[in-house]
Amino acid sequence: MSEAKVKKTYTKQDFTSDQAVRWCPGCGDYAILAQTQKVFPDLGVDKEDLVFISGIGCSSRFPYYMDTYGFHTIHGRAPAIASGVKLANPDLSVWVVTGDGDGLSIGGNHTIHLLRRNLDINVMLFNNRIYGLTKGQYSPTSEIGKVTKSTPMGSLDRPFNPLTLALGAGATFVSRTIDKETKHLQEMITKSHAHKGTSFMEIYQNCNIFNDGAFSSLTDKETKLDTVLWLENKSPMIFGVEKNKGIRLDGNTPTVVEIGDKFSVDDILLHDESDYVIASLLSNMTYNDGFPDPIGVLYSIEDTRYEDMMMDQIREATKKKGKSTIQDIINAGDTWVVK
Amino acid sequence: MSEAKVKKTYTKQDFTSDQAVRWCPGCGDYAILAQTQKVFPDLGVDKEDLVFISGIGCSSRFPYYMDTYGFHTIHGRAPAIASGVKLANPDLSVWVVTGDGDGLSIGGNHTIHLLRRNLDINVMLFNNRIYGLTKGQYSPTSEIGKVTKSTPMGSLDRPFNPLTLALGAGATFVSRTIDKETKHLQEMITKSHAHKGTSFMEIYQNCNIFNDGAFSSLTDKETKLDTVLWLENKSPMIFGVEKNKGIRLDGNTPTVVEIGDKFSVDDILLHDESDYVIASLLSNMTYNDGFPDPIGVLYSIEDTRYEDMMMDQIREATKKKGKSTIQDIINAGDTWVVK
Amino acid sequence: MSKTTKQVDEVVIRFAGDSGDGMQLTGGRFTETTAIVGNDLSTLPDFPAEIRAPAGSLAGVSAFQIKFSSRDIHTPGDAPDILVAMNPAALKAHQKEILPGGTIICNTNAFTPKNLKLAGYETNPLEDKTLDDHYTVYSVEMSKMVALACEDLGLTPKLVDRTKNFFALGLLFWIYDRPTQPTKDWLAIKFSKKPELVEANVRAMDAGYNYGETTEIFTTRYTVDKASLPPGTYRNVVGNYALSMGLAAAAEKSKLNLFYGGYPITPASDILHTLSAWKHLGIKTFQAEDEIAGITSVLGAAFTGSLGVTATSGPGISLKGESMGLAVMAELPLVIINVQRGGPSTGLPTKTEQSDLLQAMYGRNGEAPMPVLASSTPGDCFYAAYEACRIAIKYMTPVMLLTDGYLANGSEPWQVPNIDDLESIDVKFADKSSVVDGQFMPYLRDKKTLARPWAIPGMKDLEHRIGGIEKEDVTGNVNYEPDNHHYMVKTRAKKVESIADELGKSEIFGNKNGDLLILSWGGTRGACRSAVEALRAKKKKVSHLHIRWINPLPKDLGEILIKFKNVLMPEINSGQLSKIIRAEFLVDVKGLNLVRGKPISSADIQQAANSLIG
Amino acid sequence: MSKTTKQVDEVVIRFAGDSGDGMQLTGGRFTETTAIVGNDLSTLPDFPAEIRAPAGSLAGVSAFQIKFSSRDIHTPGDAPDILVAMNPAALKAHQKEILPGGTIICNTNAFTPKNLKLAGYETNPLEDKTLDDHYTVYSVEMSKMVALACEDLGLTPKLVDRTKNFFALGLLFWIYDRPTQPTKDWLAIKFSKKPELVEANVRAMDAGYNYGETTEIFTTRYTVDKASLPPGTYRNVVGNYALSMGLAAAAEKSKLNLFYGGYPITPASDILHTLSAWKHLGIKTFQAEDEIAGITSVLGAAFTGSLGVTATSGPGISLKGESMGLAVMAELPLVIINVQRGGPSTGLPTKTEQSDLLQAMYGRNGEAPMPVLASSTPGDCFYAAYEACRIAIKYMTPVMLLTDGYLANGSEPWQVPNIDDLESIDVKFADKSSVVDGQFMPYLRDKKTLARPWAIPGMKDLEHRIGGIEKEDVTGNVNYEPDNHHYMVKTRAKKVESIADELGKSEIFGNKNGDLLILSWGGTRGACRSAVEALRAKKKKVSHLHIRWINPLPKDLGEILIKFKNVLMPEINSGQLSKIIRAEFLVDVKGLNLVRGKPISSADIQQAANSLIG
Ligand SMILES: Cc1ncc(C[n+]2csc(CCOP(=O)(O)OP(=O)(O)O)c2C)c(N)n1
Ligand SMILES: Cc1ncc(C[n+]2csc(CCOP(=O)(O)OP(=O)(O)O)c2C)c(N)n1
Ligand code: SF4
Ligand code: SF4
Ligand SMILES: [Mg+2]
Ligand SMILES: [Mg+2]
Repeated sequence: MSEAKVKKTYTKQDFTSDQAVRWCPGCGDYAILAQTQKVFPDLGVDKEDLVFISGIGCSSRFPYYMDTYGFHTIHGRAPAIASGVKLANPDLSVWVVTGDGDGLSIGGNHTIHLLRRNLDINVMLFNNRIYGLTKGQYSPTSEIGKVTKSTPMGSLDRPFNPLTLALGAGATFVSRTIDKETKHLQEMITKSHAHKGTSFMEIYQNCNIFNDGAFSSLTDKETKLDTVLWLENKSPMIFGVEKNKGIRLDGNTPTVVEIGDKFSVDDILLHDESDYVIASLLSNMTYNDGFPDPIGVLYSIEDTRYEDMMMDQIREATKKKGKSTIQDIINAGDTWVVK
Repeated sequence: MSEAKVKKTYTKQDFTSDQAVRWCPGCGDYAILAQTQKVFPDLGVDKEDLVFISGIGCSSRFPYYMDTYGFHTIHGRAPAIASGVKLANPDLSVWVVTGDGDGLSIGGNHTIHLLRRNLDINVMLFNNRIYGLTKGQYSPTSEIGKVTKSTPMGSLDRPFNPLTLALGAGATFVSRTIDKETKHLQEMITKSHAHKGTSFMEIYQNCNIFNDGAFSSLTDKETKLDTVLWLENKSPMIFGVEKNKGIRLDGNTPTVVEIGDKFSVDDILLHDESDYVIASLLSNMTYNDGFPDPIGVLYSIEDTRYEDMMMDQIREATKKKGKSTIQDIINAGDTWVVK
Repeated sequence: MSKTTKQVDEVVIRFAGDSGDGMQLTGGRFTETTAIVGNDLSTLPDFPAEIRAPAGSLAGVSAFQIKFSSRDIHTPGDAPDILVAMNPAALKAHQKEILPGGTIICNTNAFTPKNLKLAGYETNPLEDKTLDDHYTVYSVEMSKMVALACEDLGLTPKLVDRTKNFFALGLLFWIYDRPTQPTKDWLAIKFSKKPELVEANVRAMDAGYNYGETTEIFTTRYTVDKASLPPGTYRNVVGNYALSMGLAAAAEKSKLNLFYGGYPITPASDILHTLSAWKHLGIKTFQAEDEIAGITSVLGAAFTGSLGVTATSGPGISLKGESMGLAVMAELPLVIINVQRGGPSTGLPTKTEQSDLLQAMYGRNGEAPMPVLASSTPGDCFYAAYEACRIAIKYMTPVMLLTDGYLANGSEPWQVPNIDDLESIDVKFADKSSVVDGQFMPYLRDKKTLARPWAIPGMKDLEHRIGGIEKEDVTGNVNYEPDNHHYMVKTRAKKVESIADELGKSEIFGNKNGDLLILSWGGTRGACRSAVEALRAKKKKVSHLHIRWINPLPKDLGEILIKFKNVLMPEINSGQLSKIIRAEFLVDVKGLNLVRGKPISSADIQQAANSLIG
Repeated sequence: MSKTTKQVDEVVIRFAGDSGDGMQLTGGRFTETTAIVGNDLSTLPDFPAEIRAPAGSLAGVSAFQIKFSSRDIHTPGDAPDILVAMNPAALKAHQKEILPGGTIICNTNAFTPKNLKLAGYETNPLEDKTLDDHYTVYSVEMSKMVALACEDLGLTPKLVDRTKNFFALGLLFWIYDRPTQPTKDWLAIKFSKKPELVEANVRAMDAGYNYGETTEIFTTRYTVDKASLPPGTYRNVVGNYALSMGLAAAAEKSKLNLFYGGYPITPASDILHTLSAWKHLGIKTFQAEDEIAGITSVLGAAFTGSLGVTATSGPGISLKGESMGLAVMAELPLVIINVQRGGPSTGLPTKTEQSDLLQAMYGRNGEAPMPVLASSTPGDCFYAAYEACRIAIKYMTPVMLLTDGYLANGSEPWQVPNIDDLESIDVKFADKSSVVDGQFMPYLRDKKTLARPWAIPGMKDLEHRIGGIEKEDVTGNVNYEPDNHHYMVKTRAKKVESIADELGKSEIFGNKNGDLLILSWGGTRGACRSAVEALRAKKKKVSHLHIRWINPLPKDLGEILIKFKNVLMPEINSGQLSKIIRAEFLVDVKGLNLVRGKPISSADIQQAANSLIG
């Protein structure tokens, strides 16, 4: 909270609570928890200044396992609760942990409103494209036609693309990572933390019980080089086993081209984290056959933050009207005396 | 409902209910109502097959004034209620009337979920950038710094851009019009109706009591030619009093250029309603100084509709399992007889 | 012509006109002036539900009633002595409530054929003499008069016509012998940037005043002596404003930051508006995307050590139920204000009602008890809000405060409190004493209050996790054990019940036994008190007991009830609190249940009382 | 060695093991077989709250209890006669509930040091003899046995070990003399694509059966005669499934389309799952984005002429309050199902409770009365759902149906109804008779039921608008008049009250007067009936009355209550229905309130009864 505090040196153990972890064996959530606990000592935040807020879902159990302040709340409302935490004390480092159901189905509205307000809160959305906790119904990110308990003949809803939605809501930081990519996961956590404003991080997470292998093409050794587009700011969008495929703009239309005779590296689109159009066309490659899945920071810009401006107004008002008390307000107005 | 019905010829009067209209004199809602009533006779829909669903707000009073089926419901839920109407009877022509508060604040989630599901429902969002009915608080589309009853020192939230949000949610039809542009309004209503899938129409609407003149630069004779970009599919994006300004892509970045020495009409970007990137960069010109406000159809594509697939599944299931009754299900399973 | 002056004890005036006629403002000015003059008073605004219904329509009529007196009064009055009707619709809507013998003052110029038709009059009531048998009717050409008064100001006729309410105000000032100067001062500030409007309104007001003075129409003036209120400094106060001050006072006394999160809704919005103007007190307000985000943001702030408050009404309260359940489980201090309005559903958004009481008690899944209290007058909203905060903090619990549309918008003279005199609110945040074996124990309760320790982010070594799943006592860990659950359910209930210990004895107005006890809660207090005063004046053995705390109920209520032969409870609902009291004490509480979107009148109560005890 | 066979009337078995051990499936198979054998039965699954807690942990224990009998039984039993514990955690969690003298069968192979530690045992209870004083303990090496049986199948050891529940099942089949063939048939279908799994499970089951037959350990077999149920065709049915069938039956009989909108939540989700598999019946299911969209989509469908149904639990019900208010105002038929679970807040999601009754009654803003009924057994869920639909349609009103986690997941033999025999549901959509002066009158009520006419989009000349603002009687136009509001509030209440007229007389079990009347509602019916049977067998003057309709209450309830010296009401809450009855009839209903996340036992009730009437 205060500048004067001496920053402690922590280890992973310091962020591990005494609670037994209760996910299914093999669940992708374990990896995310481990990477979080591993990278947190490096963030330079005192442990008592960290707050994890979650909704309801398997993923939302997360706060119990972090030895920080935590609040496992109700379904879908974590972004709003976290907003209250941050506004009450802007010095805290506030993290929201949510799932594709929690954050995009029942909680979709709070998520998009948080993004537009741009409070400095870090959102980790565990996307397993399924409702885990309620035992396997399809979610708003499930691909169309998905057969689940509630859709025996296949789901009918066109899925949300969380990154596209976040961009549409005015997010200032939009990224994606994968449970199994431990190093990258750590990097994205670090970047989320560094970003001033709401950071939205989608984490592809395997639910090995109800949606096993949803992201296997992105994590299997044999396929992943062809299916993942690793994003690096200012670098050309190249991928493929032989690093010979790239994204090229044909007019405004992105296409996958082979680097070789017809196109050279110079024809390949450079990633630019500050470019909305690029972010938006990247995000749209998801669910889009023929395109790799972009992983990394899609978008990152600086913009005004709600809590800063709120504190500014309070300061300004206090300066203008002078430090007053409620007694002044009570006494104000037309008064008269009865003797 | 059924094909066999003889289509009637209607006049505006047929769509005018017997209820006294109760908006403030001068409210932009009047114009929208009038154009709707005017254009409806041309849609070729029997009046009993029309349903208007609204939430709560000044705008949401709309159904009372249309002599069709109507339901003035609760705040923010119109898209969900309308979904139930459409799913119960896919043959109806279903219209949602909502406001910037109703549809984007409390009802934001239902709006985006409707858009992704792509039911064939027409959404008319009256955007006056204010809460009218509750007497003048800022709304999610109010520009930052707006001084209102609840924000005496100015609002702090970065506004939603309704069109960007709709695109982010996966909308298949995204358009914008203005209360005062009667012909264009009619045209947009007609196009919304023609679109198969959810059509999202933002209508700039003047609230002359609490946010008067919010769109005056777009409607005042002196300025509007310079501030409005009228969209025509496949046509270059040209605007300005002298029709000498245009939108050009500099790399992926849209810029406003003057047509003349440096640039010719051929340099100007052609609008393409089926191009997501164009729609998305157009939508982002709103709230963006230096750019005109795009008015017209930004985006229009065909995609699967929830209700069609639902009916298909029912047909398929009935075909596969044969027409059965609940008695068959009751009798199924291991049974035994007690004598 | 000579004018006589009559002294009266009590006057009820109702201003009624089109929404555009400025009736609320007129009423407000009359109220402020009356307050300054030193009468006791009580007011009741009555807004139309439409923002601005078509001019001249019945739906667009806006009214404001004020009762003022030389005595201590409790209600804004039942039937008005005098009705000011600015147009036919206003006359039509309100005429039937004036008692025979009452006075009507109309702006004749507004009685045009069009307006008459809009109001549904076939003939002009000012001309067809239908009113004259029952009322004294004054037809005054107000519009014409202000046009003349402002002729040379160069304002548009439309602007000039807007001043006619000040004409009416001036006339009423003359009739009731009140000074115009305070309103002139107020106008000067209000329109400081538009001096021509100041001038026009002042001229209109003076014209009205002089009209009374000089014409021969009005022959009698009335004076109402100062009320003998307890000594002190007074101001006029509106309920929602008083409530906001109460919240701010609680924040200041507890040294907590006040965090208000909410979503606009009539008639609660003014609390948000008021608090958002007090940034210089360090108050944070957050207009959320909906009521759920309103209360949950507040819950987040409470978790972080703020005094969290949210206010709403009707449908908004229904939306907050789930989150209140979480607050009960998390045992965090939180104040939820319900400014009740007519229901169900959207109902009657601008009207008053008391029909959310059972919802306040039971509108959550599971056994989720919450303290509930209700304020009884506009000024009492201050104290009720303060008390709600104090209890929330002391017992670490969400508290529901019920007010209603009538209290929220009504006003009364209010003795200005010194906040030093308010009961102190001591916040003791958690410390090492709640740490056992290196672990902070978030549910290690205070023995007496059963409050759990409040440790907030930023506090070293008190890191902990809470949530909405049932938790183990002491450790707060997730726990599904049957016995633990039973124990926690009982403990949460006991915590709320234990508040009764500090509430002291109930104050009965009248004898401690008798033929009839009239019970009130919330805004019906005044009407009940007035009725009991009137009944006792007629030597009836009637007493009055007002119930401020609904959960827990006063400990001595059971003993009190059995001392009376009959118990009557007027409520603006179908008998909600009486249901609870019947269940608790098995006493046959009779209800007087009028659900008409407005306060129950003292006359109704007297009648019901008489028919019970004959 | 010779085996003896003992005939018994009634047996209670509990299967307990790790979540991964397949206890629900084992219990389900035992239940089906027992049903086929012709016993009466009742079951109670007990799921862990975690999806899959760490193997071997206490949090991960899953259990299934079945009681079966040659007599008519009402509950799944209190304490089990025999516990099958597949690992130490299962033993630890359930051992204390077995009555002294009971039997425990353990899978010895799972009693490894690691598992013992996870369960919190310091020493192995199978070895330290601590159990032997009180119970007959059988240590069976199930894992080893199945490994041997399946040796030559070429399956992985892990897969083979998974069959050990079938070993246990086979053993129990032997002990209670039940056929294995139905399960063999079932396995053949279930794993038709994996014949090796069929073979493995069959071998495991046979091994268990033979183990009982051949080893010298088990010396006694038990037989339980067929129950003498009323003649008819029976099947076993689980509550949520029965409920779904009831809904579908109502749709078919009313010739309406069934539209189900909802959001998944335990323990209500299975209703969504079940209905979504019945597309061939024309049923439409919609998994909405949240509970609010769930109920509002249903409201839209009801406006459009469908039979609209939504189901949820706990927090989900809290979210639906506002929309229920709109349904009350719009007077549209709608069925809202609350499968109650432990609260408040997230509470105990997989446990049962009856604590949402007062919320069902009052959890909405304003006066928003709704009919409320509760089903009493798994099979009764069918009839309760049917009745809820019938009343909703007949009276044009939302109806709340309460079930609970125990009813939803529990099962019992169920006499297969013929849907022709069900009371008919006649839908009369609106027609020209509700048109006055060319305008359809949406609130022109039926004189008897007070139902308003149902005109749906697509019907010519019946176009109309409705909404949540108070409306004028007959026309349905927006109306803010005080008297109209009062009238409408009363009319909506009267409509619900009038349902009582068709409910007939209450059926008292036992004498019509006496020392004690035990009242039940919902899932406590069975335990109350068992308790009363037991008490009456001891010549106590005790009777039982079950209350199916909570709003309105039976018309004759008041007369019945006063005929008894004492009234006792067991509820899995803090006394919710007893509060309502106390308020209504001023009768001193005593509560037995155990809020432990599980059914109240007949023994608890007998004890409470004895302490009341000595
Ligand atoms: C108000 C409410 N509605 C529904 C539920 C039931 N519920 C709990 S978690 C969940 C969805 C979980 O999906 P997701 O957010 O994707 O999390 P996951 O379990 O997949 O990590 C649902 C429907 C609830 N607890 N509360
Ligand atoms: C649940 C609920 N919350 C709040 C309100 C109060 N309310 C009614 S309309 C409205 C906002 C209106 O704004 P908008 O949707 O932009 O409509 P407009 O009046 O501007 O047309 C609010 C906050 C309500 N009726 N119900
Ligand atoms: S159900 Fe899926 S998401 Fe949940 S804990 Fe198990 S594997 Fe993980
Ligand atoms: S308040 Fe504004 S939006 Fe509402 S009716 Fe009046 S002018 Fe129109
Ligand atoms: Mg998920
Ligand atoms: Mg608006």
